[in-house]
Amino acid sequence: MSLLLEPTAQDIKNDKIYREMGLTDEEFGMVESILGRLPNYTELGLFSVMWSEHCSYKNSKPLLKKFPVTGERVLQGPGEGAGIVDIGDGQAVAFKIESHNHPSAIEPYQGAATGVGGIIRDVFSMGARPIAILNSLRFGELDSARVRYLFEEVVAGIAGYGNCIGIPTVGGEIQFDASYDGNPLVNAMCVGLIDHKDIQKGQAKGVGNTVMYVGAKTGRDGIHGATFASEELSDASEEKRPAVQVGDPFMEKLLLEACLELIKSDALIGIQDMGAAGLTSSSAEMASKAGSGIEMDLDLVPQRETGMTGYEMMLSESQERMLIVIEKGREKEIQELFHKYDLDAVAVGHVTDDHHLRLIHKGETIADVPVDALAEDAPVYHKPSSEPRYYREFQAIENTEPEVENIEETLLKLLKQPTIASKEWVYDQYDYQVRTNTVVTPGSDAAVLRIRGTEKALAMTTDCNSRYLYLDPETGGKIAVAEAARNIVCSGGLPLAITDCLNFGNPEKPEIFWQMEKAVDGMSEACNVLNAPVIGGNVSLYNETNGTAVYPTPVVGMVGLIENVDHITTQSFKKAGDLVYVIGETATEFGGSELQKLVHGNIFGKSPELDLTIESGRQAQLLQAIQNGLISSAHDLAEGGLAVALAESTFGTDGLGVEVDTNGSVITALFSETQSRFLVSVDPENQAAFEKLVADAEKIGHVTAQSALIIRNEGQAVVNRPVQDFEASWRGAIACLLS
Amino acid sequence: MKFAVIVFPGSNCDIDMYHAIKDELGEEAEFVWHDTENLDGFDGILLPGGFSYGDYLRSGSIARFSSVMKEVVKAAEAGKPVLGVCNGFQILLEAGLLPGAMLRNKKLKFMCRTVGLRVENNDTMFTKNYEEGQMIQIPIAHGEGNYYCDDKTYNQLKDNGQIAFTYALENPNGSLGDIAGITNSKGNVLGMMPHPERAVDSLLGSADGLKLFQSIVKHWRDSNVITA
Amino acid sequence: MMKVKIHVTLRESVLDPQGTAVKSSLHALNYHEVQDVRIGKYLEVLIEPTERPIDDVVKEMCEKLLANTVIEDYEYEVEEAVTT
Amino acid sequence: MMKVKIHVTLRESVLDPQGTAVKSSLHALNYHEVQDVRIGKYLEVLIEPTERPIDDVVKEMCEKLLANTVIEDYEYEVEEAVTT
Ligand SMILES: Nc1ncnc2c1ncn2[C@@H]1O[C@H](COP(=O)(O)OP(=O)(O)O)[C@@H](O)[C@H]1O
Ligand SMILES: [Mg+2]
Repeated sequence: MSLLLEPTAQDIKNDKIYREMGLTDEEFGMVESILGRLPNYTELGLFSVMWSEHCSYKNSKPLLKKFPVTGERVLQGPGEGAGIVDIGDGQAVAFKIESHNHPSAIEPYQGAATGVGGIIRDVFSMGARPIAILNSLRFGELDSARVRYLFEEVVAGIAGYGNCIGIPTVGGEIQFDASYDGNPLVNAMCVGLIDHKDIQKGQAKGVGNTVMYVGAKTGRDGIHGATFASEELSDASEEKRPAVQVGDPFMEKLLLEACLELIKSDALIGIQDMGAAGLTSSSAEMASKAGSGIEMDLDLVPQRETGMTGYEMMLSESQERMLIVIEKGREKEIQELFHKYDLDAVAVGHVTDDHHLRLIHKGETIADVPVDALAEDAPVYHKPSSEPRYYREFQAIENTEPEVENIEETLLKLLKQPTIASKEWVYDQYDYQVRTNTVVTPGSDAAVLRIRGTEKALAMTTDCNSRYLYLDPETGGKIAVAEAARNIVCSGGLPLAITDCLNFGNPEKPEIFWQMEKAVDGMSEACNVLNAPVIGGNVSLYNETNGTAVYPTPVVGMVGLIENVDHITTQSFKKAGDLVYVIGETATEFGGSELQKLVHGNIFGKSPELDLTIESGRQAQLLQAIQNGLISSAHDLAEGGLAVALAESTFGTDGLGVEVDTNGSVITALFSETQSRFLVSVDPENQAAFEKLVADAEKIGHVTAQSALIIRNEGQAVVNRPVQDFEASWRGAIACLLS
Repeated sequence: MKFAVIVFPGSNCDIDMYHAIKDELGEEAEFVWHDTENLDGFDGILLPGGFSYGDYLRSGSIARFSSVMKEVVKAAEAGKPVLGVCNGFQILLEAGLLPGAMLRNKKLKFMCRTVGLRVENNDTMFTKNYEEGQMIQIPIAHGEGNYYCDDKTYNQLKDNGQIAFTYALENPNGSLGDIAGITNSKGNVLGMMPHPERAVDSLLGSADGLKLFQSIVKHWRDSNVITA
Repeated sequence: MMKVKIHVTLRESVLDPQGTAVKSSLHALNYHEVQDVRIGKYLEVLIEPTERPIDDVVKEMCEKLLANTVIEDYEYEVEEAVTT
Repeated sequence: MMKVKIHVTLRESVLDPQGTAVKSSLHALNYHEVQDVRIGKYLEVLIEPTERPIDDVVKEMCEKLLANTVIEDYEYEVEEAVTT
């Protein structure tokens, strides 16, 4: 029936129908000259999704080139489903982060669930066994019913998918800020484990080899999801509701197990998941990467709905599907393998040598386009960039302390801020233990999973303080990488590499592009200095509602290697009598801090500074101290500064407290967010060795058996209260805001 | 002793069960696919947690029709130990091997955390290595663990000592009588929502679940010494 | 083709956590006129008739799989499906 | 007292993983006559009538809370509740 409605090639040109699909007049002209004729409706659909920002990175490619992407451990950099890093003994870790922001704004449960499903497929399409999921979330303040609904449903969607498929959700981060009110951010990261010999590539090699479709049937869901993700949200987004997909984690569990069995077969040539732009991107990219072509007969594509057109099938974003290329003649054994998991595997086409993607439907060729034009050769734009006025203004503001009357009350209030408060309400809903490898469960600086059969473990985290990035994207970008690395180091791990998700507003606005450019500069520099290359990532632009952009939010996902499970360290104090140290000096830095937000209701001024050389030196020293067995607990100082870190280290310890002395201005000492600082506790037995090894450490007090938080400044008691009071505020805050 | 770890489509704690038996308990374990039609070679049957058939319709409702379930019934009738954990418990309920049914957690949310259990009856083949009334720490992870049965059944469970474990400090899901795990009247089928297989290695927190598996082995050894 | 509409509801004696939660949410939204909410399942099953009486088939399916009669009741209606 | 019976069903083109799984299970149980299964929710809401027309109240509740209109449709009937 929709056949009747498809406009002719001439109509498309005359009525500029390509504009509705997100192509500009120039881009349409390019398509025309690539083909040497006018594209038909189906072909136009292929170009429109493949040239969308989401698939082609046309606006962000010039920036992504700045990232360091190589390193001695990097086995697979950006360009495949996930990046891969060597961890020794023939094993490697594969990971990637991806956004599902726009779908989650429309249908939060399914948007988040399918985001998780998609990133898992990226990882197992490399041949890796997914071992953990993390996320990074941003919502508006929890003061509106809509935001609370989005928050609750996104969390439920992540839990629903991850729990059912049986991959532990072990960590993440959440910030709440009004800039995300209408446009929440939902980024999901998946980490997998793989033997070097099993690494797969998404390539369609070998003329005549068979292209097979496996997994769920294709429906009309999510048509144009990729284009949708490349537009700003507006009230008209509601109209795009058919773009919402529903996830089926049960189907994906079967697909996962079947694909991991498949990679052991020498019949397999290439495998890629059908993510954004479904069948189009998977087929075009596999052919383009291999320098081959693909011909598919769409009548053979398993369909859930009747009367689907070629256009609809190619653009559908139905979930839980993979495209594989196998050696010709071995279809039957592959079918049997999938059949064991109650899945269909259907031969839908074959590999050709003419560099074209050719589609047959009902006996007719409905599309015939060069694959490179779709994939590699999409247009690239260098967008104009200009420094926003607010930045100059903020830079001119002197660093001052927010005014605070009662230190103790202020600490209690800070602990109740949803960004600082315990995220237990969230992670209680995640099965973070399934597959029984999770040594450090959510709540510490990084999650830690042991690697069975070895002495090793992996630490993983996601981080990004977007407030700093808003004030100063370059420094904020550095801080995001450095903070992730701090969390890894505090857990006893050596940072290996990062994956990133660049969440920004509309890149066509020069001020937004400037934010992107500066953020990427800062991140790149930090990655270089901290020796953590970028092995993959994702870009999500147009995160705006009715013209207002979210804060620049380049989320960093990092994985670190812990050489021996004995080195695993958490942030909680371990025993009374341990000495408490702060590593690193404290300056008056409140721009973008929790205290500034609390006191003024908004943020302004300069972000904290970061010296990457100092950062890297301290991280190395701390890691050495941990590996030498000198450290009982380690925690980085982040939002809320020293006071919050001290309180957090006493929580969940069953009765330990802490007593410390600080000097100088009390507000700076307790709440400043100066970077590159750590809070550690050390057994007195190790005092000499520790002090010798870590130069910048200052002893401020000790862990006590009495469950109280006692802070004296310049000899004056400023905080003296049972831990339980602080812990109750902190633990209950989010549940309280939701009820 | 040789255990079968039954794998349904959607099971996901199968691997945890397997490692608990092999690595921590030091006994034999084998994965057994849901379409298997013979469990003769196994001394104990383990139905692991997870989301068999996605937990669609009702948890456990579709899995109970797998061909292996006929064999599980046979094994239960023959007196072999049958342990269903979490989704495995739900399947045993749906299959009628244990009485009652599961409702959604009272707070309607999935819950993952470590909870305190009380060993109510240590005179079963699953609990003999515990003390009666002993408090143990075992993780839970479920969305439908709110056990329900009618009054008559509940009284029978109580009178026959079929309540093996109860939630000791807080009841996380609203289950009737704080029930965390029950046995059949013969005492050789145990269903429980908490995951003992997640509590076998102190590196991951608690090792309190190990005694449950050790009890099964002890029982099996004792009875086999007599018959041998 | 027949369309069978099946309602599966929790037995009256069984507490309905979901219904209770929805009721409180409705009250929180100021629908104080709501006295009670019970939540069940609604299934639409398309069946190609066979020799067996359709009532027998449907009842059997319900007893076996679609309802758990320990806690649930079911009801159904059969109607001619409108073919599109 | 009024009893409102509400059916919430997935929109037609929306994937119904649950229905699909139940359909395969019915096939495995040899009910090959089953062509399709769709699973939705069934709610019974008891309402004490107020001045506002009951239709307005029910529609509002459905749109706001009971159905997720992004992916679901709803239908309802109102009847006089039998008091027991
Ligand atoms: N921000 C980024 N940083 C580094 N690499 C990136 C970034 N964004 C995308 N990439 C890389 O570009 C490639 C294509 O990305 P994408 O289209 O998101 O993959 P997929 O096809 O799995 O969705 C991936 O290998 C990804 O790692
Ligand atoms: Mg931290």
